[in-house]
Formats: sequence, structure tokens, C-alpha cells
Amino acid sequence: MQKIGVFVCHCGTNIAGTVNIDEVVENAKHEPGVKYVAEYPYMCSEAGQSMVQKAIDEHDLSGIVISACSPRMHETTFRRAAARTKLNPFMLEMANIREQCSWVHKDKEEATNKAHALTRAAIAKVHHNTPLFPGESPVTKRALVIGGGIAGVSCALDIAEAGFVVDIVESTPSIGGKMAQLDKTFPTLDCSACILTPKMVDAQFHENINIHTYSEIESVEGFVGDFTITIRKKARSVDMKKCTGCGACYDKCPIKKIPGEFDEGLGMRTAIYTPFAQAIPNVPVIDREHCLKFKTGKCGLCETVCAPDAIDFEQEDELITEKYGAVIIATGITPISLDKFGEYAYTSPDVITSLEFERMTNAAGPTKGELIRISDKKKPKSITFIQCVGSRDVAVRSKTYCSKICCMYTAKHAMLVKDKYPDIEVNVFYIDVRTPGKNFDEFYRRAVEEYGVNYIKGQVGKVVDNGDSLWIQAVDMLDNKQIKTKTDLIVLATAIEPVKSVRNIAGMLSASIDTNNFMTEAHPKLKPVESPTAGVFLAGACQGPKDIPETVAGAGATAAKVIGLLAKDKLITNPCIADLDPYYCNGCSACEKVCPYGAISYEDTEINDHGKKAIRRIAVINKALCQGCGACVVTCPSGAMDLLGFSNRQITAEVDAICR
Amino acid sequence: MHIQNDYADQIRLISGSQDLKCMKCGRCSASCPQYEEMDVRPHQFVSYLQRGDIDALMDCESIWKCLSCFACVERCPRDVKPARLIEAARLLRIRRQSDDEFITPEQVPALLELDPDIPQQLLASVFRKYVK
Amino acid sequence: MIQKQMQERAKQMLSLGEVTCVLGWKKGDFSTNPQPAVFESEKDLEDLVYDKYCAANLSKYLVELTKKEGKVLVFLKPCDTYSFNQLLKENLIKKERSYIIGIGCEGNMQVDDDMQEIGLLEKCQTCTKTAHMVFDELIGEELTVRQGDDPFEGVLNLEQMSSDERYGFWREELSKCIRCNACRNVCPACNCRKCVFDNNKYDTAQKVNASSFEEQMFHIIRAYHVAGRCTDCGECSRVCPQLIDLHLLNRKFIKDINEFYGEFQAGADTDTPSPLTDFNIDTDPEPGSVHKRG
Amino acid sequence: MPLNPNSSFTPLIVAFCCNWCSYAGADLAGTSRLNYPAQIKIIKVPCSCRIDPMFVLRAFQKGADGVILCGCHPGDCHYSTGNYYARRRITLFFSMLEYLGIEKERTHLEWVSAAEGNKFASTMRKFTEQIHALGKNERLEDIR
Amino acid sequence: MVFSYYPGCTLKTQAKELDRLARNSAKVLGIILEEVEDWQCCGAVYPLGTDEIATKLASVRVLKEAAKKGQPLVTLCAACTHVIKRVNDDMKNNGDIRRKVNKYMEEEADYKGETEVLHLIEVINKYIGFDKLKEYVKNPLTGRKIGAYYGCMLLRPSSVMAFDDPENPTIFEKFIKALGADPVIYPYRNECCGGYISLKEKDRVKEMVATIKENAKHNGAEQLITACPLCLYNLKQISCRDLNIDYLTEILAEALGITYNSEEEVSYAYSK
Repeated sequence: MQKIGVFVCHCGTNIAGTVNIDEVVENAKHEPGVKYVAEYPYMCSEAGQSMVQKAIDEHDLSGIVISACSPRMHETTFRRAAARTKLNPFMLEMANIREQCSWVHKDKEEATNKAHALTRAAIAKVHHNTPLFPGESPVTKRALVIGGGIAGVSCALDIAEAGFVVDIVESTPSIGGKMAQLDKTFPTLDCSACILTPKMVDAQFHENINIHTYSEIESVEGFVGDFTITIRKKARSVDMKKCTGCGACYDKCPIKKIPGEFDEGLGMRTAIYTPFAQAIPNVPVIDREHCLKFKTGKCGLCETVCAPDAIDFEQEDELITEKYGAVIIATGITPISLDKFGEYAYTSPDVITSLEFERMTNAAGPTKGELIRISDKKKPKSITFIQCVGSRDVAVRSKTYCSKICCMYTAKHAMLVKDKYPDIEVNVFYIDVRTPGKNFDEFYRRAVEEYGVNYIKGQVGKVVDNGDSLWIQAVDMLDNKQIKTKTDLIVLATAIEPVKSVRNIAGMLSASIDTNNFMTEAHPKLKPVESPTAGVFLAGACQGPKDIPETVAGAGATAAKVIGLLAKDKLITNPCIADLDPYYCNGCSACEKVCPYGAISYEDTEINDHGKKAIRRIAVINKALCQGCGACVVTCPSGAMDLLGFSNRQITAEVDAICR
Repeated sequence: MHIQNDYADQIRLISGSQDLKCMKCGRCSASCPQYEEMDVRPHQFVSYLQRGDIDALMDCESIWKCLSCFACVERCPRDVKPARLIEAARLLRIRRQSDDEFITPEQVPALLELDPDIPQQLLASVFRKYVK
Repeated sequence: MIQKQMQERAKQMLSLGEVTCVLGWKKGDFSTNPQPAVFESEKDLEDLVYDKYCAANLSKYLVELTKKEGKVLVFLKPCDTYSFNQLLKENLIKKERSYIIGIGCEGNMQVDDDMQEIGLLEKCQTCTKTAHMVFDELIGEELTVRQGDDPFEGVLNLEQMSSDERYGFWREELSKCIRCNACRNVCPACNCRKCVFDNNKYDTAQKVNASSFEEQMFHIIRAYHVAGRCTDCGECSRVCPQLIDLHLLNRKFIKDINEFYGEFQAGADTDTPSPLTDFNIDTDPEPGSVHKRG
Repeated sequence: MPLNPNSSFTPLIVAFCCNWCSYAGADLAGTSRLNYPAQIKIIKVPCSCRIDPMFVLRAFQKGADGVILCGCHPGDCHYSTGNYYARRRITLFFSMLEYLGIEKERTHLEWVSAAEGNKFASTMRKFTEQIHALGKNERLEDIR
Repeated sequence: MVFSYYPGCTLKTQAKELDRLARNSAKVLGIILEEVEDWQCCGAVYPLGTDEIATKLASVRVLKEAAKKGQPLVTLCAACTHVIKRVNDDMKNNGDIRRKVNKYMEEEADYKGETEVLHLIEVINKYIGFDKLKEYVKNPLTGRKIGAYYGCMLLRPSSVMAFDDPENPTIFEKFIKALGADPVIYPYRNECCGGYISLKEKDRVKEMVATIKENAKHNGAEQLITACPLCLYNLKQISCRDLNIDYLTEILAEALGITYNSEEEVSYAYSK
């Protein structure tokens, strides 16, 4: 029989305000096996914890129940406290009487009764708890960063500086990401390329960093500290070692009219190409879908002109398998598709997204920084910016969240236009202007006050392309007037969303993802750069809309967490894992089939069957791989398989206690 | 503000619309083909309802001006559906007092004599819209 | 006559040392209740019988028999081969230690308490298993395909009842149970080393007939534990001394599995994953959407 | 709570929640102070695939009037595939319970993410109402 | 293919020629339109109020008739399509309305929105396909520049109507192309023509129609087709020499080369 101590927390008035603590204490005293009951205003405080520790020693307690907040909040705290005594920390359970009781019920009597029932269930469970001992697993001192944008690059640099090897996997032919496409950055208006490219070069030449561009994650195995990841390096058709980056190949390439991804389709590229001048690595790639050689077998001009003989039409995808201790997801965002926004006439060449506008105002962009209407190459006399296109919108085509960066970049765009061409009329239709951030509101006000950008509170209902100009029907809500006017160029502040591939990547890493495909943090406030899956970390806008400073700051935080992990030689593993009673196992293999981690195998094992030795084919659990989900336990009809910490008896005892 | 009174609740019931979802973006008014004709504008329907000023809504001209073209419904980013609100106000109005002076069945033959091309559909809609 | 052929072939194999024993049926106390038996000598084989009363599924006996050295000659009717495959899939019998002679079957007869024949067994009335799924050789005529009753008719009838009627039906049926464990012992899928109902891990180890709930729990969980593995051999209903239609539980799972996850026949092969150790991300229905429609 | 002629009836409802999504969703309902009936009592399991049909029966046996199971949304399982197995098991098992004459409204499976505090609370409210309307469960209760 | 057919008030009276053209064209395409017995007017305006059912009953009766035969329900008028589709959606997805209506109708089988409601153009798209339609064309309308006027009721609200992209629809353009003509896309093709206010506010309707027509002409249209008798009426309220307004079935019949044997079948009085 256990000797159980029950500790009931008031949590100030958080619990005590709704739950009659005295009654919970009194009731707990009468539960079987309960030897000691105490209450305290803040059990998680230093004093509260010592109280628990003291009681364990003084009353020789073998099991502890803490009736307080959610175990997700403080189970670790209390188990650590218990570990400082002679008690095994896994002899402690929590009853969640705050989040799942006092905070959700108003009636004091009901809440008190429930607090009692939950405490009772925890006591019943503890009766069947057994001491558990965590195992150890090794840490591979190498990190993998998925995504070579500003988040991935700066995170990789920080980790590499700490002395660990980092590999970056980037799906496009160059690192740099969305930031490389931008012209100026808010609120300082410094040139994006000027601050990004030095970092890219640093990453390229850092002895601890390996960059795999034009590559994707093929498969993931393993777990924190010990991932085995296979990377598919797609065939570039150009030998990275031989290429000097001279550019003769793309100068000669006869296929010149492919809408360039980097220029958002506004500029054209060749079939063999580097996405942009400062690309890293500065090695072209052949787009096999468009290349004549691949389509028809004829051509091969690039091969002819390539002096170092780097062109390799035969090149095949290469699979690289490597071990990593930590993985960082930094896959970033992309603008949403505007196919379903017919009312904004996006099909018109003179209606563009903000990212297209970035390319257009960029001196290295398709128009060499000149602002023109794509349709007739004329300079626009008036530009209309429409904000919140697809953001804060519950329709299927849209995103319900605020994309966060649009207010600021629209102010930036408006300002850039006015700065270069003071004669152009600039109108911005907005719902709200959101500018929290250092020097952000000042920046927006400058657009209005110094540059004369016309901000109109209202939205555009319909855009009509008349050929020579665009016609809009909109509303000015402050004037309560409908506006029907002509404009020459429309820029849509398009909502951003995570890149599509992140779902697959998250799936392979079993990291969770929210309904918008943004990565979920282990805790939104306290663990903001970790995914709930151990060893998988997050950086940049894959977590949610972020601007550049926020992304870089976050990437630094991610790096710190990764360094903290890689600095360890061994990891302590979760002891709540599957546990087999070999005597009962009949070797049917059902558990093996459902294990998501491949942690179960079957071996002929010598079994002691009532004193008789017998060789039987039974399940064997790999304790480092098992994550403790319990799929095998329920699959096993005989109950040979059980789960430590959530055993059949423990859960049954909880059910019984609750239903009493 | 979210005033509750009988009429306001009735509008909420009839329309099935959630006025609190509105974020005052104005896309309804920007889309409305009858905006200029209206005294109370589509984006204001919501404010009237939130204020509980249903009498004013029932007495406004807009209830006869809305064409039920559903442009606002289609484009509303918050699923508030202003057309449903104004339709609910119109229903309340004609339930209280049908606008018999607008059209009566007796007038139909004369109308048809004037313009024999008038489709039945037009008459049917008009009766649905104006008469109890 | 097929029995003769079986005896001859068995004797031959024993004498040549190709098998060490033979698993078949021998005459029981009455002419209508032959019993499963292991024959180890040619002389013993004189007692081997095969007739329309040899309903017992011999597959499960192989679990123990194939643990021993040597090779077992086993006679399997078409339906029994499904159980054989299923046990093979669960690594419970060793194929290399068995030699299967598939034998023809024209349906088995049910007998009453007075050992009088009272017509085809339920499992034979609704038989769909007319071919051997696995065998080393065949003896006897190819079967004529029987036009059986719809095996799911009974389940359908129950499904169409009201909740109260269904509850009434099952309360009536299951309260007859005396927990003799005959169903468990005969069932080829009930092959746990120790049944969970004899295991104190769940606190479900049970006394006989303590309350009606115990029987409900036992039969529901037993049906659930064999779901996706039950080949619908019908032995549970056949051996039940209380004549409980236990197959109605198993067939409900089979019917649901077929409807929700696509047609599946346990024991048809040894590699198709069991529906309960498999899933389909896109097409698996939610519990809410499959609740009896209409 | 809807009025019920049998207003003295206080249902007993056991909720099994997976640790990663639904239990966290329940916590979020708490931090957001979203009310739901106190008759809901939650048992934490690591994953919906840890829920053994035995537990459900056990709850009914011991007098529960309803059992609700919650897990991560399909595709979001912390253990990547646990809830897919759970979905099959629970689908079949619930269907069996209904077949045995246990009202289907007494059992429910809901996918609740860690972000769906609102959904958790409203699901629990709805389920409690449902059980309230059904009244006491006596069909599987062990009445010894 | 046999479909239940709901002609609606206008196509049964003033515009009965259009109805006849539709039936004859359908026949050529192998579509049999069986007129629903004892149908009543759908009301021409979808009753938005969620608290009354009387105005939805006519639609439900028609839907039930089609459901009994297990046929999709086809209409030729955008307003009918709109009203019946939306009522059907209510019956499918709004439990409250479904309960009330079924209770009121007191018939044995409850109706739960089983019937598929389609405009004739959707039937052609879904059950024949425009590629196939091309094969039936005898007199291709080569060189004709035809714009489609969609109006409101077929497109919106798209969540219920599920007719086409509500802002950038293309179904009629595909139809026009299949008949051999050049479709003209113009931005105003989904703007309202004024609808029912034309009885009392004809001037306003004329303004609105003028904008639409100008926009169509600006984009090169020489002829407009509609799928709604009221749109047709309204669009004709201002005359425009170089922009003919026709019903979709008229160009369909023309392209299919439907010949008129009797006086009865050749009346173009309404449409020209």
C-alpha cells in the first residue's frame, strides 16, 4: 500500500476563488492510502515546493498528488522537487483543478465536487504508479536548417559560430529567400540586398556550414539528438565543382522567354539560369522542363560554350544521408494565389501584388527600377494600393489572420513611389493601419505627412480593366462616399501563407502544424522557437507572419536553443514508454505494425515460463525510439503490452475513481 | 456596442447574420451598385443593428433600394452578409405594414397593357419584395 | 469415398516418414459428433472419419502441434484454410511444419441435444468460402458452389431495430451466457497466451456469471479483440451450449469493416494488413459520419 | 443548460483527452475562462490511440452516462499516425455499441486541437446537453 | 438522360418560345426534359428570412417531385435556379428549416435536399460537356462576337450556388466558344442589371443597363446572351442598334440548326 501525500494549491484566488479548498483537503484525507494532506496558497513557489519535499521526508511518503494547475504547466516543476528527495519523480501525479476546473466552472459547489473527483482520480492513479527511470540517448553534434532564407541563414550562422556543423537545405537554386527579392526594407529604407548578401557570403564561406541548394528533404528517421535525414540534391545538370559562374551558358541559351520565379514572372529568364546576380552558389541550374536539350535532344549550346566543361546533362539526383542532433524548420512564407480574387482583376497586367511591386522598384529588377504599367510600358499617373487582400477574411479563398507586414510595406511602397515620382498620385485603401514596432508608426506618418500619400479608410469593391486604364469602385467610409475613379496601376497587399511544402516536411518530422499551415510552437510564450517535437526547432515566418527584424531576432533565439541542445553529450529520455510482459506476448506482430517509430521488433527470446525456459518469438522495444504513444498497447489483445506512466491499471483506476 | 432589443433580436433571427463579426472594412459599400441611391449605406446597416436603431432601419429608403444582387454577401470578408440584414429589415417592415400602395394585383392588367413585355418574373419579384 | 482416400494418403505419408502425425477427426460417442484427433500410427488412422458432421475447424490445433519438431498432416475444409492463413499471418503456426490436404465439403450438419440432425449449420447456410486458400494437395471433388443465404442478413435485421429492441435482444442473448469459455477455446483468433479476462492487469479477471455486465463486457471485448482477424469460421456459435448467436457480433465488425474500409476477408491471404493495424488518411470515415444512417 | 423534466439528474461524463492537442485545448478553454459543465471529468492519455475500448466500457460499467474521446485532428497527431488508428478503432467500437443498443449519443469522438479552446468548451457543452436529454445510462452499468 | 424540368412563370407565358427552343435543343442533345406536374411559381426572389417557411414551400414541392423520380431538377431561368437551389440548400443544411418544412408538409418521406438543382447551362456542362456540344453544332456561329451577361443570381452567393467563379466566371464563354462564336469577356458581366426595381424605377435600371452595355461594347461584343428573363427584359430597356440581346437558348437553337416546322414552333415575337 502506498503512503500518499496530497497537496492542494489555492493558486491565490485562481483556484480558491471557485473551489472550497478546505473541503477538497478534508475529502482527500479519507481516500485510501492518503497519509498526509496539506494546502498552500502557491504550491509552485519555493516555499510550496519545500513543503512538499519536507512532507516526503517527514512522513515517508511513497506517492504524491498535487492538486493545482495543469500538469502541462508545472508537472516538471513538482517532479523536479520530488527528485530532490528520496522519492522517484514519477511517483508524483497532478490533478488539474485550475485550467480544467476552477477556471471553467462558476458554481462553487460543482467546482469543489469536481476538484475532489479529479484529486481522487489522481490518488487512485498514484496507487498504481511505479518508479520510472529515464534512459539516455546520444547527441549528434550537427544541425540541419531547412530553408535558406534570412531566417535559415542567420540561424545557421549563429550555430556555426558556436562551433557546430550546420547543413542548410534550400529548395530553390540559391539561398536568400524572399528577402533577396525585396528592394528596400522598412522602417529604415536601407537596401535589402546590401544587408542580406554579406550574410549569404558569410554562410557560403563558413567552415562549419554546408549549403545544399536545389535540394529537398527526402526522409527523416530517428528522434532528438539522433535524426537520420536523407536529402535529395536535385540534378542541377551543372557540375558545382567545375563551374566558375562565368555566365556564358545563360547568355547563349536560346530559350529566353520563361517567366522568372525570382522576378515574380515580371521578367524573363533562360532555361539554364541563376535566379539572380548575387545568387549563392553562383552556379546555374538547367530547368529541364524548358530546356531544348531535354525536350528535343537537340541544342546543347551551353555545353559548347562552357569552358570548364561543367555542363552535365546526364547528372542525376543525388541522395545524401546524414545524422543530425537538431533540425530547424525555416521554410518561410509566400504570397497567396489571387486566382479567386476576380473582383480585383488580377488577370490585368497592371494589377500586381506587392512582391511584384518590389521587383519592379528594384534597380536590379525586370524594369531596372523604373515604375511602369506592364501593359503599355507607360509611367502611371496614379497608383492605388489595396490593403488586406486575402487577409482577415473568413472566406475559403482567404486567410483569417492579419498578415502583419502589409501595412508597413505598403507605407514603404507608397513612400518610395512618392520619393522617386512626386507627381504620381498615390492612394491607399485600408481597413486599419497597424504599425506596432520600433519607429513603425512614425514611418507611416511620414508617408502621409511628408510624402502626401492619400490614405482612404475603406475598401475597393471592384476593379475593371479598361485597357488604357483601370477603373475602380470603392468606398471612403469616413466621407461615406462611394468612389468611382480611374487609376493606372493597382498594387494588392496580398496575404502571405506558409509555403506548401511545409506540411510534408512537418509530417516527416512529426512536428505539429496549425490549420493555417503555420508551425505550432511548443508553447506560444515560453517555448516560442521550439516545436512540440523534441529536437525540431522553428525559425522565421513558418511560425506566423513576421518582418525581417523579428525573423532575425527569432532565428538568434532558435540558434541559442539549438546550441544548448548540441552542447550536451547525452539526452535524458522519456521513461513513459511501452513495456512488455514477455510471458504474455504470443508474437502476433500486431504491435509492430502500428508503431509509428519502428520501435518494436520481434526476436526469438528465452522466456522463463513458470520456471521452464522456453525460446519464443516475442516483441522487443527499442527504448530510445519509443515515444510512448500507446498505439501498441491497445492493439495488443492480451494486455502483454502496457505503457509506463499510463498503464491499463492506472487508467482503469482513474476511470473507477471518477465514476465513484 | 451590441444593443439587444426585440427588434434587433428579430433582425438577427430573421437574417441569421452575426453583426459582431463585422470589422468595418467597407467592402460591402464598395461593392454596392445602389450605394448612391441609398440613404443608409450597406456598411451602416450593421452599425444600426448594433446600436439597436431598428426603427430607423425599417423606415429607411435603402430597404427598397437593395437589389438583392448579393455582391456584398459575396465579397464580405467576415461573413456578415449585409444584404441579409437589409432584407430582414424589409421583412419586418412589410410584416408590420404591407406597402399596398406600391402595387396591388388590380394594377397589373394596366401595367401589362402599358408594357406587354413585362415578364411574370418581374411581377412575381415585386410582389415578393413589397407585399406581405 | 473421400474418407477412404484421406486414410490411404495419411497412412502413406506416415509410413514414408513425410509427416510425424495426422490431424483429423475420429468418431465420437455418437455417430453425429466426430471429434478432432491426432493420429500417430497407421493403425490409429483406421478411426479417422470424415463426414457431414466433421464441422470442427482444425487450424487452431496446429498452434500447439507445430511447436513440436516434426511435421503435421492436417485436413482442412475450405473455410478452415482461412483460419490457417490468419494464424500464419500472426506467426502462430509454422507453415513448414504442416502439410495441408484440402478436402471438399458439402456443408456440415447441426445436431440437437439428442444428437439428432436438425439441418445445416448456420455457418454453412451462409457459407461463402468454397475454395481452399492454402493447401499442399487436394482430395475430393471440386465443390459445387452453394447459393448460401446472405451472411449479413442477421446483422441487417438487428441494425434495423430500434435501440431499445437491440438492447433487449442482446440482454436476452448474453444473459444466457454461462461463461464456459467454449467460444474462446474454439476460436482460432482467440490465441492469446493468457486472455485479458484472466489477467489482472485490467482488473477484469472474472468470476462466472457475477452479473450480466460481465458477459456483455466479455463478449463485446472478445468480438473487438478478434475484429479484423475473425475469418467468420462460425465456430463460436457452433460450440455455444447456450445457443447464443455469437457470430452476430463478429459479423457486425466484418460488415462495418467492409463498408468503412473496403472489402476485407481475414485469412484470404497472409499479407494484406488487418484493418485495425492499418488506416487510410483520406477515406477513413469519422465515427460520427457512420452512425447508422436514417 | 436546457430544461429537462428530469432536472435533478446530474450526468457523469468521462472525457479522454490526448495530451498534445485535446488536453491542451481543454487547458486553453481554462486560460480563456470558457465555461462548460462541471460534469465533464477529463482523463489524460498520451494519444487518442492509447484509448482502449475497455476503458469506455469500464466507464459505463461504473456508472458513467456518457463518454467522449478527444484527439488531435487527423494529420496533426503528435505521434503522426496514432489518431488514424484511433479513428478506426473508435469508429468500429462505437458502431458496435450502437448495435448493442447503447444510444449513439452517449459516445462521441471529437478532434480538438491545442488551439481550439472554444471548440473544446462548446463540444463539452453540447455533449453534456445531449447526455442530459438522454438521461441516466443504465444499459451497461454494473448494478451489483 | 431524363431530367425533371421546372419552366418557371415567365418561360411558361411571355417567353414560352424560349422554353420551346430549350426543349427542342435539349432533345437534339439527348436530354429529355420532363415538366414537373402541378408546379407553382418559386416566387422569383429567394426568401432570405430564416423564420418563415411559407415562401419556401413551392420550391420544396418541386424538389420533392424530382426527388421521387430520382432525377436532377433543371430550370431555364436564373431566378428559378437561384431560388430553388438556395431553398434546397436550406433543406440540406438548415436543420431548423428542414424540420419545420417537413412537419408542415406532413408527407411520409422527409425531404433532406437530395435533389440536384441545375440551370440548363450546367446540365450541358456537366452531362454533355462543351467539347461534345461542339459536335452537335450544325451552324457554327463563326465570327460572331458574343458576350455573356451572367447577372447576379446564378453566381451569388457562390457558397450556395456553386455555379462558377463568382468574380471571373467562364462557363458561358465556353458555351459560346463551343457554338463556334468568339466569346467576349467584359468586366461588367456579373454586375446587377437592376432586377425587380424596373417596374417603378425604370430610369435607374436604364442607367445600370447602359453601363453594362457600354462595357460590353467597349470590349468588342456585338451580341449579348442572358440566362434570366428579367435580365433579358431589363437589358432591352435601352435600345442599342449594334448590340443584340438574346436568350442563351436562342443561340443554342440557332447553332444546333433547329428548324421550325409549324407556326407554333417558330414564334420569335418575344425575342426579336
